[in-house]
Amino acid sequence: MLSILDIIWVLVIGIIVLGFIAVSAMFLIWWERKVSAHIQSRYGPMRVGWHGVLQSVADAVKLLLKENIVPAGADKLVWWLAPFIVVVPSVMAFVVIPFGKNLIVKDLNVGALYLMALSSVCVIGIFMAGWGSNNKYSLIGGMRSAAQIISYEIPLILSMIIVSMQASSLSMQKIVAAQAGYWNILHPNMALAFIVYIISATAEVNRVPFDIPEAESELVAGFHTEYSGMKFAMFFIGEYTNLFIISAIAATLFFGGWQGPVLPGAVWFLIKTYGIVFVLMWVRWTFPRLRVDQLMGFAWKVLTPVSFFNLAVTGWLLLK
Amino acid sequence: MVVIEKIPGAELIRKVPGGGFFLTTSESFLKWGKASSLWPMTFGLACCAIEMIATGAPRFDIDRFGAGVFRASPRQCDVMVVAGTICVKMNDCIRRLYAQMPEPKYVIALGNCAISGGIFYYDTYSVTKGTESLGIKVDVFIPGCPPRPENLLFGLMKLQEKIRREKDAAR
Amino acid sequence: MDATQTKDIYTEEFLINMGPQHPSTHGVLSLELTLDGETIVECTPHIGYLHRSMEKIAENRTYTQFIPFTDRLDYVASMNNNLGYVMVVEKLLKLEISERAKYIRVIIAELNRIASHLIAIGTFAQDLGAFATPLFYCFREREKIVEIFDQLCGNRLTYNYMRIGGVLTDFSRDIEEKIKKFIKYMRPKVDDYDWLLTYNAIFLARSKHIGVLSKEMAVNYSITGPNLRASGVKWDLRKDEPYLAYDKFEFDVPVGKNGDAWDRYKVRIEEIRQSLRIIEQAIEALPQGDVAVKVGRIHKPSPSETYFRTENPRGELGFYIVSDDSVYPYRLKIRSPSFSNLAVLPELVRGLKVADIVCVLGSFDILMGEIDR
Amino acid sequence: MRPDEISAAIRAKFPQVKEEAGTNYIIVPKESILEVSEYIKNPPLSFDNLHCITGIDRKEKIEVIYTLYSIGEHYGVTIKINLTSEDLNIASVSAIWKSANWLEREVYDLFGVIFSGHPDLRRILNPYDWQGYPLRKDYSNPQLIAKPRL
Repeated sequence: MLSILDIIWVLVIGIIVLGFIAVSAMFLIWWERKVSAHIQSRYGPMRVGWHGVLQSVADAVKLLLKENIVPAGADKLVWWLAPFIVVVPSVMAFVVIPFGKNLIVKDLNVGALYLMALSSVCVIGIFMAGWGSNNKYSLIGGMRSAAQIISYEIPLILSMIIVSMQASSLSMQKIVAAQAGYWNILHPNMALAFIVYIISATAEVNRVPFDIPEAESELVAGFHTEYSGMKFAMFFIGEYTNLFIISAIAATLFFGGWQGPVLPGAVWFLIKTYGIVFVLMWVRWTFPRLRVDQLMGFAWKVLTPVSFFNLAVTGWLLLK
Repeated sequence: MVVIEKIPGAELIRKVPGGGFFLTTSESFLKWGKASSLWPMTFGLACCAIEMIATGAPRFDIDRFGAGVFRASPRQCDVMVVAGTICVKMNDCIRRLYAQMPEPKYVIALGNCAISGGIFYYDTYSVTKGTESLGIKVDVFIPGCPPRPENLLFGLMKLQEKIRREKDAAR
Repeated sequence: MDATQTKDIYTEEFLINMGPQHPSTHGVLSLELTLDGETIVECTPHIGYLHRSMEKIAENRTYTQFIPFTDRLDYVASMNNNLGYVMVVEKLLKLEISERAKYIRVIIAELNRIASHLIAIGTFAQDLGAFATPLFYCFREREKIVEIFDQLCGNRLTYNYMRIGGVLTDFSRDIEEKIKKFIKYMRPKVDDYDWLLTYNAIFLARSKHIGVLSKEMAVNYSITGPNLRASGVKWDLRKDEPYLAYDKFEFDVPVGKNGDAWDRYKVRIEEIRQSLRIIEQAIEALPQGDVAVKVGRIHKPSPSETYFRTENPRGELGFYIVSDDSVYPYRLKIRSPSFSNLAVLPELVRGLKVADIVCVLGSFDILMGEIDR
Repeated sequence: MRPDEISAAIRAKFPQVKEEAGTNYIIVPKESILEVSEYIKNPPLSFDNLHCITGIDRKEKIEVIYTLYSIGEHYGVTIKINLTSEDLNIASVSAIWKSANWLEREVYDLFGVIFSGHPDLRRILNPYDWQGYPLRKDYSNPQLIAKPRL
């Protein structure tokens, strides 16, 4: 039986997580704009708050006030649900992210599996957005996204499995604990798994060079072409939360999670996560985009065989 | 009292002591948000488009004012910068783009051509004489052929000022 | 619509309108694409969304009054347009200009060629999805050129600097220094682009062997400029039919091998290097003297017709001018390079992916201002 | 080859072709444009590049001017065809030079010259439902406000 205390506890946790997500997404959007600006020898937002820190707040307020246009031929229900389905899995993923030794919502014993399962739900939302919009650009974007995310799921999962094998557990905390003193990234096979992971993860969150579902120069805005106002903002929040999640998973699986000297665990965790986020941003503002067939070819012809090979090697190393 | 009036119970809040203060403060906060985040549409018609890109580029950097997010989809834009000559063949297209933008939306007419036809006023059979002749209400006119990026930045600031002083309930 | 009907699945081609408002149609071009999945079956360009009837205007302006309008043809390379127009009028009037004016025109035209190629490279990279960074780098460099032009004639984009019989103003000492400084600044930057883009694996994968334009096809379609040279035809008016003082300078004509998108990009990069060489030589050898022949503002050539073409950054810009016994041209035909360059697009993109059409279009570096005129 | 030699070579082959007085432009009767084109496209003259097609409204007639160049041989020629206002039909050369496709469409759009045999003769610059041919001297339109002349 759930006691009243449990319910309050769940609510508190929920509010904390949601608050963190909102703040983190806003911070990441601002940070992305600043990083891109400095890469492009500009300043970026400067006028609202110190170096424009409040820019995302202003954007959020603006988007809240925008009219919510529903396209005439839209599949209403699908169209309405899509942004939620994009956002909800990324919120749910926070459940198993270990921010610190005790700072985790629930250390599920199938944590890694749970994350793998969640990461593929997002594509349904994107495809719904593409289908429901009654816009050809959106449809192409949705199709591309489905193809892309399903292909990159396999190397992504395989590289996560390698880590689980090493730690002989699917629990996120146990994986972190297994890396005490010696991060996974320092093993050569793990380093390879990390590279595969980070490439596939970039594809999972549709960032350059794998941003073909929204490919601005081809598809105008891809699957969210028809979305305005807060619905569009939800896609944005979903995108940046996903970015945070994949970086957090990378930090947990390969960089020893919250472990580190002197500073508290949560700080270490955030430093590592934002470090990876920064690298992803750096990549985004440097590289051109791949074409859809090259992208699929890369997933099936390079990443998947490499991860299978890596899996075999890791298995052999463990049994040796 | 534009946006707040729409909230049910605004009248009730006003009756509470300090409620009026709360309403005006939130109103100006919302206006601040609106003014500080004007996303323009990627919509270059002619010569002025190059100056519009130059305004986004390093030396002038329109992103400092929060207006650097050039969205290609009209659904996600706040301000349509009509940058260049409007030709007869383009008329319907511009009207439709304007209609596709969600409220609140603003229009900046960048350059003489977008204001009145500019140097293409006389002797041409295919140039529309300005944005307003299409029935689109323009918020800020920026003259010049083409206007310098500084002018566009100034125009943007004027638009921000206008939004902060806005009283028109339709917006 | 032809549909292939098998037992219970059937597929259908679908139509998609790209433009006139689209981030990568370089202005107001509209492409009607028939797609089979992601593959392009048919592409029909619709142009004329920026048809400003320049040729009609020309018939009602004096020869001098039309110079500002040429700025707005190819608004990225205004100086080169100015040059093309004043040279055809000078040919009509049989006017000889001073040596110094010739050199100044060469320097200015080459500077603007660099500015124009920078935009071409930047937008091409943008089309390939390298979002904003290369474009903004290119604009940063272009800003230096614009600054020089700004000082020279007081405008940033539409210069109206060339005059019938010479140029508007002489160089001040300061400008020569600035140009020299710019050459020093620009050389390493071009190498930077090689690092950032030219040999980037993704960039190569996207642009190599895409939109291959064969030699014969290029000539048959009357493609000119860097696009023609990328197909392996060594044809540059500056070398083959030298005008102004181009025969006095040493420079190479970069030529591509395959005629694909990457070659067209690479030719532009090389042309920036060659233009820097030309400017360097010209500024060293800049002769003294007047910059303009004293001619009135009103010209009244005898009835005749003339065609003259110059090498613009986008190809050969030709003016066919017909005079009668008035102060207005009877007819002015503008043969714009982009117009012919774009005509080949439907042939090239058939069978490619949607992403490639953007790449091919970007590599042609078209500009709607001069296509629609 | 100099312009006069080219002109002479073409006139030697086709007696109906004339040379314009004072220039080296050759005037081709409109019936023989196809055969002349066919001849000069191939060697020995090999004008492989149709550079430009210009229309001129001379009030009583419309001139169509073809500017041709040879990339390999570095020379050019200008062909003129006179059309009377009653009969604006002319054979299309778009099968010989691909570049003629759009250039002819443009002349059709602005002057109303009809190129028979053209694969896709539609307006190109003006909207498809446009009335009239704007570059003719007698064209008028309510949009067209004349600038006060000197």
